[in-house]
Amino acid sequence: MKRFGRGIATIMFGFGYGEGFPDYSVASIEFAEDNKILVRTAAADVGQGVLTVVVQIAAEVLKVSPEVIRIIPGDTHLTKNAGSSSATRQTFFTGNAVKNAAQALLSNIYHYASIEFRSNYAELSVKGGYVFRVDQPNNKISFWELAQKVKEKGEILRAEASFFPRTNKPNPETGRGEKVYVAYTFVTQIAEVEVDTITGNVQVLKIYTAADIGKAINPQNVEGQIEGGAMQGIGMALMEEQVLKDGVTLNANLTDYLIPTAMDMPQFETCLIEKEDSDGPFGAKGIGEPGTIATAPAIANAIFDAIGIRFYDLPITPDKILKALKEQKDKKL
Amino acid sequence: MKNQEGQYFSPQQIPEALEILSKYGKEIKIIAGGSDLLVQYHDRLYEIAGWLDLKNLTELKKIELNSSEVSIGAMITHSQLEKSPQIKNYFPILSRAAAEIGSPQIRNRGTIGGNIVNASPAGDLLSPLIAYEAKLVLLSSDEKNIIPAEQFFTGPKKTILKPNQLLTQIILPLPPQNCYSSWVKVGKRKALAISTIALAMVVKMSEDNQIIQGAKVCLSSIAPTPLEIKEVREEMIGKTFSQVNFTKLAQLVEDKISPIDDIRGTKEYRKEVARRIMIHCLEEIYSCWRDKCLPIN
Amino acid sequence: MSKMYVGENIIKVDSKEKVIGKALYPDDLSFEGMLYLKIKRAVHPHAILRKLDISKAEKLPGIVKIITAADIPWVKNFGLIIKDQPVLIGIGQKMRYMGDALAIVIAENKEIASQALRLIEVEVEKLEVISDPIRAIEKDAPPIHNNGNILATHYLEKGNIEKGFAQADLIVDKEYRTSFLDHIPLQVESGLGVFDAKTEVITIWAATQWIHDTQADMAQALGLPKEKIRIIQPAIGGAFGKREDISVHLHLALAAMLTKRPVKLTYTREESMITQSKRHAFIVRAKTGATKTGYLTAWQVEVIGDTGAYASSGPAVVRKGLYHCTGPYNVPNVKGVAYTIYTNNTYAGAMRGFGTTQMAFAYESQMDILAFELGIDPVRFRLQNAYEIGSSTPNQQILNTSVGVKDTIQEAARMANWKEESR
Amino acid sequence: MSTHKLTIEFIINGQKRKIETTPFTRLLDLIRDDLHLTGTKEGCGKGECGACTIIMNHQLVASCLVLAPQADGAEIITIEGLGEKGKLDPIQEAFIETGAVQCGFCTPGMVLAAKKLLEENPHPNIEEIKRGISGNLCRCTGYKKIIEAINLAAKRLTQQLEEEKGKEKNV
Repeated sequence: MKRFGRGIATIMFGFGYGEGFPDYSVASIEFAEDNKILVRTAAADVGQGVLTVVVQIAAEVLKVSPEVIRIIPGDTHLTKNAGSSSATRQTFFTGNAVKNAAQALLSNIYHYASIEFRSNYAELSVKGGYVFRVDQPNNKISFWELAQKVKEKGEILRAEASFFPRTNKPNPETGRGEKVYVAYTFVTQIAEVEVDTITGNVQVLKIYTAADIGKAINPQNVEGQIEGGAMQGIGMALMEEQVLKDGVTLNANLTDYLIPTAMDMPQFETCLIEKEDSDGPFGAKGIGEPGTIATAPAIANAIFDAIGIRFYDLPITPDKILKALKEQKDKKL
Repeated sequence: MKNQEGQYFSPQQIPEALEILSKYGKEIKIIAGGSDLLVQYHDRLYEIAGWLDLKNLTELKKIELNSSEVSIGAMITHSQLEKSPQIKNYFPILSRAAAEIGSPQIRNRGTIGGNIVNASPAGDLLSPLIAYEAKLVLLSSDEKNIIPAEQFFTGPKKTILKPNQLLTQIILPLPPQNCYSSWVKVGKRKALAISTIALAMVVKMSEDNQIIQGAKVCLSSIAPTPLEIKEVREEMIGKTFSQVNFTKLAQLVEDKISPIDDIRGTKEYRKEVARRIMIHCLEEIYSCWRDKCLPIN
Repeated sequence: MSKMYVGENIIKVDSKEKVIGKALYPDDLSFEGMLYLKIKRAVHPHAILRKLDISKAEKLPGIVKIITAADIPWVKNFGLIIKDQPVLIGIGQKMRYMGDALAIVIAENKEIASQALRLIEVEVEKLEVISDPIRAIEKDAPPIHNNGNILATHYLEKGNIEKGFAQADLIVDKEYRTSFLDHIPLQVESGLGVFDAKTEVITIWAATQWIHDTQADMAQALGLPKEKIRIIQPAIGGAFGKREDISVHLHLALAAMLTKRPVKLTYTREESMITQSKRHAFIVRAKTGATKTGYLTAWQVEVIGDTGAYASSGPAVVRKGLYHCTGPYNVPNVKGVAYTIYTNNTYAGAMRGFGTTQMAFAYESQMDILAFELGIDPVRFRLQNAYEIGSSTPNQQILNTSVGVKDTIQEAARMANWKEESR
Repeated sequence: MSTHKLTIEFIINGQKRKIETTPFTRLLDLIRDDLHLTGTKEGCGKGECGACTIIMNHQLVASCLVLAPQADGAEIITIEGLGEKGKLDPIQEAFIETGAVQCGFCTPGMVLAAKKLLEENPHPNIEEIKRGISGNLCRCTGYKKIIEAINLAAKRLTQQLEEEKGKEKNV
């Protein structure tokens, strides 16, 4: 027999290292000879898409097509510290560093162009890799020509910037601190499940997610983080457990350490709420970790709704469910 | 392809394969699909002295039907088993069991012969085969043995197969017209799952479809070998469905098994779930029987 | 102002390379004359190494060198926060979990390296294995590290917890447990190392979530200036926190330095699971008070985080879990304590959520139990306690921007067509 | 271990290859180390993850569970064999567009599983897609966008086929 249930969980996540730990990212932007713009960042793209975020932000500020932008990725001898791709921090930290660098570069473009055009900043504009006079749009110079002219003067048209917000070290006795984390992401998930009372297996049917992420730089990628995170949450709730007996792992393989397959996938419905954060790049907050946090408790609550049994330890395996169902039945008798 | 050092044989004919076996016997490993063997020897293939690869033995890749039985070549893959119209028609739960093995990749390589010879307590095809009263053809260069499948298994990964013998065919007697079957595999995940427990049940009815004439219930992952609960026969044979007490039968199955705790499930779980899936299978078979008896107009 | 690219679904910059199979992950790289490494791991989770005999393994044709602790006396411990992880266990030293490295086997090919591992003979003096953090903190438990098994203790206090519970009409007091989890990035740990004899720079191609931090940790362990360690990031096959810690890096560096040849090390999945960090197993005791009208008055927690054999980012993980103990809800009175405990389990570190994932299971279960017991719809119960602008977190941080928690509850309920139930 | 060699022949990505190998080499290692086709990945070595998926003799296969000599005479397609004349396969295009790629390590195997699935079943429903890729683990995406990609590719391939038919008629 199958029993249906649904449960809700709401979570918060203070992102960045916070707690007064120095947390910053450095990025730089320069012009390459092949009419490309080079962004240097050590931010590790582990699949989440930070380098795409970097391209989008640089393109946005510099008003160029994203195809023009090329990235020099992580190399300790070619890029500066961007901090880790963890703590849900890269969109916020490296996003801001790149935004700051792009803005600094843009300022310099205006500065040098105003010399070229013998004009004032206010009379200039940029678009598609050109800087031009607003009143004479045909009177334009490309960024790369401008960079060449700057080079001829013995200077370099490039910019480096960082983002280094302050947080406070919490009081060791009380945890109190004025700003312990730079900002918080909030997520609510509702899980719908079906519990098979013959086998104790749980099928997650649907996951609804509403996430306050400030601003989605790339909505598709934000959804990807949420769906992937939720799937890991399903694993945590129902099947994943590294079994250690006297310090020895009994399931160090993918045969007995189970992660969800496509067959375990529920339907996903996701809604992004954009309550822009005053410090985030274009208002963005992070979503890397928060996507996974609410799922396991939402499922546990849904299982309670389905069979009236609450589980206090994860994962909630078929063994535990059948045992509890049997005890429930024995109690009623 | 040439084999220079006697370490890799891929004969075209069965007699040639048997000859190699009688010569090298224990020293070489027989490889069919490889989906169990290469897992077992992961990161230490160098320990294997030589191979007998069955891939060119076309004789072993056939499913043949005659008036009384079906013969399945040992090199038939799980995918072929799943898709074969004959198997689907006569042995539906064997087809279903094959369809639920591992993944498309595993089903495309893994073979029925390999599944049997590997003799894993969790071997997916084993309980349906025993429930359908399969016989195994064991060939060596000097004799041919045909034995009931349930006699083949002696322990986890242990069988009566001798080093000079090759499993070539699996023979299944054609079931009578009124035959019903049910199969449940319980795993922790829907795909790529090794069974925590599985139960196959085949019930054969009299010509008038009223009296139970045969009943076989076989479970896997609950004992060192696949296990038939023979007591079920006594409780069912000669009776009509209305005379059979499902709850009692399910309890009987639970009582007759003594599984162990392992990473895939506890002893308690296996006993509890055995009872529940037994009832499920009985109900499924009963409802199929009823639908056939009383066609809805 | 409308934006051109921000907020748009620009295609991922690296996805084309990945769909055509041209993206290069560490194990996809190779160098002429490259050697292959395998690591001999601990044979017991808690034991003193008495004898390490590599003589049979060394004689295997194709073995180039086997490095043991005796070859590298200058090398120091490493670790993300606390430098408590040895690069290789020496004679008389302790192995503390099954992933500890005893020797680096360097061979002409992978198969020979694997074979040699099985020829290394190890003798140990076994110690009591501590796999339960509760046992670890008992007075007579053998200390896994010199300073005992309690690695860190953190506290949290806001308002007056006694007063809070006195105001409560209902108190729910429960214990929650979560398991060790593996990140299972599809790509296992792998890397290459090259030592340039002229510049004396060691270059490592290996995925890491923070190359500059890995560089710094490697430099201090090897006693080299940072600029002598260069880390280049190949394509990364997933991380989820597992690539924060050093894995192949130091062993590659040492093998490259000592053989002067390019070297490669790729873990097996089994090795990855036994050796590299886990999600902490947590025990959370949570006691929560609420009024009958459904307002939270007090929240008290005790957290025990099993950090396994080494610190990694353990203390920070357990502390962050503690700091998130109430979820996004207004609670005037909060009190908590969190212990980070050493055991002989695989060490635990960062994993998606950094302690707050385990804690969310506790606080969202508590919220559900309270709602049920109070007969209030769980959505409504959450809404009426949720943060808004001006709310104060357990750390007493006042939230003054971007607090969309109520919107998330309402939107999720709307999508799911959640109708308030009268219980 | 043996260093004994044997020579095998097969067609890989349309090219005939003759190569020396050993009876103890996995097809996966032959493809990656000897042919330098590193798009085929190893994620577990035990047929549990699907990262090493290839198409061999028109079937989806885990190349970590095949001995190299077993591929003698076979026809093999790896991820490098998809697409024509520098153009991506519609499945690859769809993976990019729908955001079905995160870390990308499962992607080559997943794309090949999709390829095989759509060859056998050009109009799969969601359950059929899930089953078709059930041997390929992905830890990043939660599968949803991968399934969307396969759906999109199925639509496009059908459209493409119809257009081609239309053209033939006109001729």
